[in-house]
Amino acid sequence: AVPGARVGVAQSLDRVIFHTDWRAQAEHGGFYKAVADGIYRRHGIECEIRMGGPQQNPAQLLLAGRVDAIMGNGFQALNFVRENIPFLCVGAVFQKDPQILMTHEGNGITRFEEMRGRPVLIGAAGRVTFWPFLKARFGFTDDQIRPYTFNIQPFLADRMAIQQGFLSSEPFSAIQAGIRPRVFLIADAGYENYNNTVLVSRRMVDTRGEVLQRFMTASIEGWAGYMAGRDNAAADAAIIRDNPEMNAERIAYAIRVMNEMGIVMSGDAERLGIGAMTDARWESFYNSCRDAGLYPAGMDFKRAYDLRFVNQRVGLT
Amino acid sequence: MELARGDFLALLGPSGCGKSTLLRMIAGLIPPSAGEISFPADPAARKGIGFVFQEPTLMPWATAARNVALPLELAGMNRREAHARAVEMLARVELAGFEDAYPRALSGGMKMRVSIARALVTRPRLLLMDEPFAALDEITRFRLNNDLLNLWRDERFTVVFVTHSIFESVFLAERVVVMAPRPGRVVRELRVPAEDRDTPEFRTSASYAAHCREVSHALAAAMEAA
Amino acid sequence: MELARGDFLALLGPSGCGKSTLLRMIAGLIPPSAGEISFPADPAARKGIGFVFQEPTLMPWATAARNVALPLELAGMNRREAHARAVEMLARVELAGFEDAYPRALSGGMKMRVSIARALVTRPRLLLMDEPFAALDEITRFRLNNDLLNLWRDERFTVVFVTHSIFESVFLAERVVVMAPRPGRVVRELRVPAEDRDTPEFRTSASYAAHCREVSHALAAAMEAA
Amino acid sequence: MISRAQALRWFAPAVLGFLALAAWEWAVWAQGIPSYILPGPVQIAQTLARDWDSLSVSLLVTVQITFAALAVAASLGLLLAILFAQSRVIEMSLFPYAVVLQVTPIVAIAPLIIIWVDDVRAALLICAWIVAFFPILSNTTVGLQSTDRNLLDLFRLYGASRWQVLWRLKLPSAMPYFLAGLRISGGLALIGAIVAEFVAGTGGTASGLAYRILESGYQLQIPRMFAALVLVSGTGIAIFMALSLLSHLLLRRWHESADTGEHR
Amino acid sequence: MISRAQALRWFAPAVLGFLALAAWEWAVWAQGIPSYILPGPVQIAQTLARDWDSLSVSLLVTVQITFAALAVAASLGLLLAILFAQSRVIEMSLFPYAVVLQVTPIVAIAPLIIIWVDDVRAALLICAWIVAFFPILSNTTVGLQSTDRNLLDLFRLYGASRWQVLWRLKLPSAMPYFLAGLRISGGLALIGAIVAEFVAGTGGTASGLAYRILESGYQLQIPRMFAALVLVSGTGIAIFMALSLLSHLLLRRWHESADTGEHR
Ligand SMILES: Nc1ncnc2c1ncn2[C@@H]1O[C@H](COP(=O)(O)OP(=O)(O)OP(=O)(O)O)[C@@H](O)[C@H]1O
Ligand SMILES: Nc1ncnc2c1ncn2[C@@H]1O[C@H](COP(=O)(O)OP(=O)(O)OP(=O)(O)O)[C@@H](O)[C@H]1O
Ligand SMILES: [Mg+2]
Ligand SMILES: [Mg+2]
Repeated sequence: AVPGARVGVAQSLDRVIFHTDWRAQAEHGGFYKAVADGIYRRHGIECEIRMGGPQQNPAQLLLAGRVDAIMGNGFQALNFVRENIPFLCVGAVFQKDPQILMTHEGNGITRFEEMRGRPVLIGAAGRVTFWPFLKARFGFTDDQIRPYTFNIQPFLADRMAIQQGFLSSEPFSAIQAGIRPRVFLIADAGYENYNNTVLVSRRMVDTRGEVLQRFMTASIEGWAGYMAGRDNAAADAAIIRDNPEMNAERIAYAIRVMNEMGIVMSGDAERLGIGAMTDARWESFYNSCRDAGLYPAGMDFKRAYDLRFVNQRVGLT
Repeated sequence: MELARGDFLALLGPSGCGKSTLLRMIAGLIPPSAGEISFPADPAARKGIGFVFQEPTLMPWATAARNVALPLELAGMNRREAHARAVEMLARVELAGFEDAYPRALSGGMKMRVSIARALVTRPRLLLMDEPFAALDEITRFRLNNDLLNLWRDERFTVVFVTHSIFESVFLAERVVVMAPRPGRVVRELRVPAEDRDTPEFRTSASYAAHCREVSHALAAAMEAA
Repeated sequence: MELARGDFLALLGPSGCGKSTLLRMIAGLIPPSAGEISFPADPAARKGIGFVFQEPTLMPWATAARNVALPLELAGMNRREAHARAVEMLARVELAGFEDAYPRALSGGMKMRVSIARALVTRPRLLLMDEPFAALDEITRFRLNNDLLNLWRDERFTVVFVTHSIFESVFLAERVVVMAPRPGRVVRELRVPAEDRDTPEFRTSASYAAHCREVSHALAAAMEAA
Repeated sequence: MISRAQALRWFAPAVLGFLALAAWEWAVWAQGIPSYILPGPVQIAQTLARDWDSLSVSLLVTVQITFAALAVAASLGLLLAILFAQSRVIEMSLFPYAVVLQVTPIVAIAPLIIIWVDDVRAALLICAWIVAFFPILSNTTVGLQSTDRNLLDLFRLYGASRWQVLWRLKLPSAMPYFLAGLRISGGLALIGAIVAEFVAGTGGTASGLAYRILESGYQLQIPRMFAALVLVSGTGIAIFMALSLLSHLLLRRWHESADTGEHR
Repeated sequence: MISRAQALRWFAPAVLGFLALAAWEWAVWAQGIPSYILPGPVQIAQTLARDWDSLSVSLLVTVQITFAALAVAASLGLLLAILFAQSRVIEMSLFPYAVVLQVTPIVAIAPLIIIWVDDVRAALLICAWIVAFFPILSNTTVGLQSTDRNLLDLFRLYGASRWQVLWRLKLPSAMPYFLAGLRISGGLALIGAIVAEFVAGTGGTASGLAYRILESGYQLQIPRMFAALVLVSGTGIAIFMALSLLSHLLLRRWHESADTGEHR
């Protein structure tokens, strides 16, 4: 955990506990930067980042009120609506979900369609998110699924293997192991899930809306700086302190591919600033999920988000 | 069947006729299936029972001395004093030197003697003994018979004594009760008058032999009745 | 000490002198610490041993009949026949009707009789008995004494018989061996000549009483020697 | 008298269970705890009934793996214990490997097993087996060593073969220990099946309860998650009771632990 | 003779262990298995030596949690077993809840525990305890019920209080069962500590071996991962041997299972 440095001044800071979705990594860099460089404090917020990990479900911590905000994705926001739970999404840092499938270079698989019928290593969470999309879009079937345990040894051992991954993570590991991976960004195939979203309770929106606004603004500033590579030393140090398996090389790779693929800065974000969300994108995402059978028809998907805290062109020059 | 304070009663009967079971009933360990066992109003009556089970029933994890000291310690005596009395009592059953032996290193007769020492160490007011001397050689057995008798004469506690030895029963007991099996019941009671028993040469007297014969016939009759 | 085929040897001695231990050595269950036990070249000599331990040593999970049938089944007899022979043998120790009882429902004497039946059921050539009749009433005991003696006269197997009863030893055995404790050793051997023993009224004869007195003295001497 | 004691024996647990559930329901209602944090038992029961079709399929999958693993654990545990009972040297040589298997975190090696074993079902079975076999092995080993020395002498005397000593003496007297181990392993086999599935995250149509728990968690269908947990617990209790009954039936004629308890 | 048997008892396992390691090394070398799939023992040993500084810190963390959990499991398991031994009604009423605790997959409820318990260390301890307590409870319950009926009668006769019966009779005779349970729980406490850490995902400086395993796995430092696994296994064996020794010392004077084995 990275508690924001205590301020000695009498001015009282608003405390926000933010829980990420994985162990500290470059994908969380903006938030870490906002802590490390004192951006939150400038906005009157003392932010404590708690990191997630495999087998964890931060949403449950959010629901139980143990944390103020969590990093999530579009599905979780729609789940809130379906289960009639008073929580929602107030911003989406990743315009494109960095979820990928990867295989070995030169084994003849060049398109999603060519993966049909082949075994794919998929983790449990993927089963309820991008997998239904792949099924609906490319005719994948459940019997292709092989368990993925966040260990890429089986992938290394099998030239025909296909597995899920995170854009900046698994391909890098594969390269380190001396293998050339071929990477397929699912978002590029029309997968419209927002990722790295900020999820909060409706009560927070209603009663601490002003604090939330400052938190979002500070976070976006952090992200803008982080993606631009403006002196990230303190942020990276904080990431490595939380997660020693990280290193400068890994982080540099991640930032590079995120920029190349337009994970943070593409589409609406170029117009509205980092974290941008639009009704149109949510609607189309909901519709495709509904068509894949994930959500009932006629769900009031608009309750899944609130556009007031983003789309303010923060950080755009 | 009545049992007065200070009685010395021997129980004889064929194997399996219910002697051990009767002893357990007297001790209050099992309820009688029919009939009843009544005790005098004296609340302490059922306290102060000493019981030698037919099997040694020793705690395998405790030394001979601790096994003997058990009833004293259960009654709240401090450990050192209980140990001292246990050692003393072990010596009386000729097990001096075996205080620290564990039951599995003792011979069958030695285990039984530990069990006898445990029953006697509390100076009980009612002593229930289930074939206590069956596993002992005759010399030790005679001496323990005499010891028991002397003790009883001095302190006049109540004894119920199961034995298969007719000689032993006549030698020891005032009253010899013969049981028959299926269903277990008392079929005969004989008295050995005190004036006979208190002579020193009782064991070789004609009256002794006569009593033995009588008991022997009672027993034979009991077995035929079955 | 020599043991010829067909001997009937009684072993007497104070409690704890090593009788049970000696029996175990003869059976080959424990090695002697000094000296040796030698058997005739006959390879079958150590086969066909029947052993009645001092404690009943029954398998608690098996019925009386299965306990008795055990040695037969171990020797490869089929179950039905073994059962039939076990039932027969149980009847001979007067336990007809208790074939299906588990050990914990038997009285002390009954357990011992099951153990005796188990030792006899194989018609052993060497029978080792450790106080087999100590827990039995005198009438059953006498009858089993007679049964054993008749069996032995018919089949002339070898018997080593530990007892604490001098009368029993003289009545049963050709040779009475007296042991003394610490260290356990044989101190005296007496012979009871066959011409005396084979008279039907041996038990009441003067020669019987004389033998008993002699054994009694030997035992007393053995105990003093200790 | 007896019937009253018997009745109490079943009545008391039922009443206590009912009270516990009632208290839970009341707490949820009185404190206004939202169902996405902690649903009350009534709601869980409703969810269970509503989703029974999909949950029962998963239950079946989990139960199958559990029983297969338990059967393998019981037989292999028993066989190994028998092997160990043959000599101290074998025991000392091989027991460490059994301990290694026991303490190796299944979470850590499940991925390796899944790599090495192609069939997911078989991999899950191996995982559940690894979790479940040790108590049986360990308890049975102690039990085999606890054989009465006098009975052992008796068997030796009658020239019993190794096999006869084992089959007719050591195994029966190790029975109470074996059954105590089995009762522990029953639960562990279930745990093993669930944990392995958690780690492996097998899904699809043939997914077990663990996947339902994960899935419901991700989808924030908390009552459904609790319904699946209830099924797991219920299965555990059912296995435990079945094994206790088995133990009672096998031992009641001769072993103290299976007494009717009149002495207590 | 004795010294030869004794020597064999230590020598054979050592030789066997050496052979197993040699075969492993040879297989890795002969088959050319890359170290990111399966490193050989030599490489693992080197890694262990190289990374000892960081690994030993994690080892200490894990060992601390394990021992704390085992201590709590042993004492609470024993206490519960004693409570259950007081009456069948209590046992039947409460045992189901113990079973529920046992079979509830820790992986599923660890998040809940972490929600309810603020301190991560305490949460880990609770998880490890839940995994470890059941064998002790279950075995000790059987043990307490296996008390010799005649000795029980003896104690009743001498007017022993409940407490005396428990302390001087039931507990000593349950000892072999309790110790057998403890030997099982020793490994489970370790497992529990590791699994809980996997799930809770504590990181940073105070992280235990589980985290090292995960971390090395993600970073594809497979030799390091195996080195951590070796430490886990070694710890498990050490715990098992310590508990076996304890058991031997406590029982050797009177219980068959702790005999020197001359009869076998
Ligand atoms: N396992 C053992 N370890 C050590 N000493 C033992 C062991 N078993 C027996 N002894 C000792 O050996 C001696 C002889 O025992 P044994 O059982 O042979 O006596 P016994 O003549 O059969 O006596 P009894 O008539 O009382 O049965 C005893 O002093 C006993 O203490
Ligand atoms: N637990 C039990 N369950 C059923 N029947 C039993 C039980 N214990 C004893 N019995 C039966 O009760 C009868 C009397 O047994 P008990 O032990 O009182 O006999 P006993 O007179 O002491 O015989 P012995 O002289 O052989 O010791 C026996 O027939 C026996 O089978
Ligand atoms: Mg009796
Ligand atoms: Mg003896």
